[in-house]
Amino acid sequence: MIDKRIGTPAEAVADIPDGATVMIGGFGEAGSPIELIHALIDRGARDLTVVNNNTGSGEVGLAALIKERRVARMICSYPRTANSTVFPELYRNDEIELELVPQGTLAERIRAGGAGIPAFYTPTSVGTPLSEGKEHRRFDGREYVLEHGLTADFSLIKAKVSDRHGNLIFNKTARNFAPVMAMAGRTTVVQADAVVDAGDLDPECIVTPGIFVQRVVEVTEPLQESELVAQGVSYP
Amino acid sequence: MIDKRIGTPAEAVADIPDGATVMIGGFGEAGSPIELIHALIDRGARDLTVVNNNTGSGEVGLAALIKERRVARMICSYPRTANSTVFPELYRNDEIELELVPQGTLAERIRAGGAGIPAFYTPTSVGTPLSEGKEHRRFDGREYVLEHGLTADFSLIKAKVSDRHGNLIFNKTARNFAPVMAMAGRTTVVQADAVVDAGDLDPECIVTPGIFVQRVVEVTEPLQESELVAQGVSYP
Amino acid sequence: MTAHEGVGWSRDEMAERAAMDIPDGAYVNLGIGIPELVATHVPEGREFIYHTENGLLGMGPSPEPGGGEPELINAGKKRVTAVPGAAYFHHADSFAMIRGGHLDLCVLGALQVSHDGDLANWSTGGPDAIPAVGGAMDLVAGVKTVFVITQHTTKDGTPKLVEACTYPLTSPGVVDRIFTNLAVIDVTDEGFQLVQLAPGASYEMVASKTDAPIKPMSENPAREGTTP
Amino acid sequence: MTAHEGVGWSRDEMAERAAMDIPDGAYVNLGIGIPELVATHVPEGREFIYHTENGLLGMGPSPEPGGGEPELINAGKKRVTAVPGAAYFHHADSFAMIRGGHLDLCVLGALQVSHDGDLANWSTGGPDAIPAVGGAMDLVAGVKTVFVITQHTTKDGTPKLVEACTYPLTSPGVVDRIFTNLAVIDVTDEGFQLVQLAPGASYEMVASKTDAPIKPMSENPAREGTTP
Repeated sequence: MIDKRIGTPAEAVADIPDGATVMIGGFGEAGSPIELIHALIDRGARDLTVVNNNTGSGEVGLAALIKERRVARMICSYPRTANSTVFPELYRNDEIELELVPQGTLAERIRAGGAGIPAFYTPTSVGTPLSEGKEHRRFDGREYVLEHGLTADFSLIKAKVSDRHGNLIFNKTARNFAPVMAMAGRTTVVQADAVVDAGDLDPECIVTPGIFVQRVVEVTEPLQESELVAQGVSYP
Repeated sequence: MIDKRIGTPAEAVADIPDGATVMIGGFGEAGSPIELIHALIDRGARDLTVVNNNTGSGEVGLAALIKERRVARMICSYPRTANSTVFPELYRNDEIELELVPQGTLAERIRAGGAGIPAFYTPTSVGTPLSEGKEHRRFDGREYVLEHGLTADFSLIKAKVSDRHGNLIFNKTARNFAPVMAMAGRTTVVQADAVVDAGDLDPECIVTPGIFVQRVVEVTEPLQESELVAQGVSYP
Repeated sequence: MTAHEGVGWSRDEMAERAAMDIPDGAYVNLGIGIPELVATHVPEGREFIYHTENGLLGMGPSPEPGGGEPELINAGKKRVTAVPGAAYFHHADSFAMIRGGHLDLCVLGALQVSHDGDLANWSTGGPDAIPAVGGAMDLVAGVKTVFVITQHTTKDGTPKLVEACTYPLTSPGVVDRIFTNLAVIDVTDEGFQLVQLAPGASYEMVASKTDAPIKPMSENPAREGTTP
Repeated sequence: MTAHEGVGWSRDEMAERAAMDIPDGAYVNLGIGIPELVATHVPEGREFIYHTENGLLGMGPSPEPGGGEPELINAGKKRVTAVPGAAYFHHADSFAMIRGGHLDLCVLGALQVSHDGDLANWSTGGPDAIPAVGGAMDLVAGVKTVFVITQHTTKDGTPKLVEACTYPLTSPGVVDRIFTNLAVIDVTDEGFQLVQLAPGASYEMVASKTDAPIKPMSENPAREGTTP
């Protein structure tokens, strides 16, 4: 029987090694798999390359992972947000590397990686510093830049409901990067508010089919990043 | 007020000109917008380039459009199926052009066209006659071929339900190419079994957001291709 | 060097003026800052559908203060609502809408706009700046019409409408129309073209605060008040 | 030149034998023809999830004759059902699963297989043939393990397992294991390797009907019956 359920966040991330590339879902706090990130901090893996649209806020979740010096390199589109102080400080001190990618190019590179497309051309960033040194090419009289697919050793994402096959649905704008990161992760780990039996989800409404998911952990009342930041919580 | 409803299939396709590129949804009969195709036959446009996975069956729908000599060129992956006699005869007589594209490459080219990606690399068809003459390139030691995005002047698709904004849901495996063709058509025309008010569809379950749809026609009891073929019906 | 008391449009009036030029039925993306205010000024009889690149088409107004949900936010990470007819989708689909040319119009902020339509709005390029681009480069590369809303000058009076941007570009040659506190200005093949003056503003005032040639309205009266 | 009466596996037995080599929990795509029969032979205690490239994961058995729905079909355009836990998706997502390496295994038919693992299964290349490729090239390019089920020879006795395919290729070097009516054969770095003989079949019989060298089981007994 196919059953992708795992007991705890700790078990679900127990084999993430030093040096791994880890995609982490979320746009700001919406969709951030905070319990999985905290389990990854506890796990202790270092020298990670992390793909996320932002760099977290306060000293919990992704920001805490960065603060604990576990991230050698961030691939993201917008590393500064409200209450984001951890990344800027490390970046100014040259203690963390940054690959800045336009948000749409980031999303498309992740989808391409998951879809077996090694590279594609996009008009985004042509004529700007972000396309410097990259291959340019004209199609139908317009200039484009070559971008490469992104994959990850692990993807950590948050869903609203998963079934035991790993079929997923999401909550509103918490969906954001999760479906494409699920595609691009060799091992995709999901924390879901609820885990149900196969057949409990409407097959017409499943957003991420279970083939893209390897592990599911139920986290029934996930922490909310902004609340923790407002309370001044620092993890661990 | 945004209202994309149009009264009849005839009105919905009334401006498709000779020489247009038209994407037509469906995989076999599943998802084939047969009333829109028949309206296109009535409309009389000639010299069309048609994109569809197949070439229709019997002498109704897409097969009838081809039989009426309206299609100069087919772009498809599988032009012969059960009860498919119209295309093979014209093809053997050199009366219709064929661009044969692997099914996954076809789907991805259509999505790319709709997503503003002019070209991408794929491993599919490398080492076969279908990649001959195309640009090849190695990424990470594997060989890939360059394929180009496809767009259309018009896309004709079938949905289960549309709202007045053109938000769509589909029925089971009738979904197939419709969502990507909706993206790739400059004017996307939808025939839906039912048209409802904005807000009647669950925003989490909408498959094709209305931004990809320009016109919606309600066709409450669509004809079924296999039934017509079994009855020996020939259109017009 | 700031605008005189009583001269020009407020932030809210700039947003209202920009909204007047958005056609009925348009799919619109609003950038962070003053552009967000455009949503509160839909002209009578028109319906716009707002896209927020983090996965929502049919974004509605802000919830009551203290209300809303942390997982229903806009690109600026503020809580929003969804209107009837809204749809949620993932990031790759969202940027397929943008890059694929499906959005009619976006309204963005700016650090600088050149008279060739070059936009700089993501980085001052300073040595201590944290570069952050977000979706700006995708929006200007894909959206059919690009509006900019910006103060005419920086707080210290430095012009933001210039001959050539000194900040890193978001994209060359993409801006169609600019709404400042002093004027509405088109970017044409021949450079800046004044379209409308704000109350109390004069051509001379606008020209003196613009670091590039700007054609007065009288040279091309037919353009006045039109939508590009 | 057909196999002797009582010798070898029937179409159904070939499918059953192939199913034995599919690991529990595998995501599997079944080609048109004999491969479709694999679905009826899931070994006790295992669960496979069937993918059909026209947009369904969790394909179930055929409906009762005359039953089913015209909009719930498989890649062969036959009516099917969906199991609990099934999901529908569009064609680009479906082939993202295939091309992206997310499927564990596919079972395909063949016109010819070479001892290098080249597969020809889409066209005889004849002057009057209507070329039709479907999803075959995508499947072999993306799926981790490729099984082939085929009669050992054509109806007129011509070998289908060959040194070099004469028909246009579907892809070079992709086939892992072949299930024929006479034998199970692996494609190894050194060419064809006999893994198992069908009832009544002998090595000599298989070798004589194969147009390329084939290693007998005794040369590599450890491989027998294993799953690649």
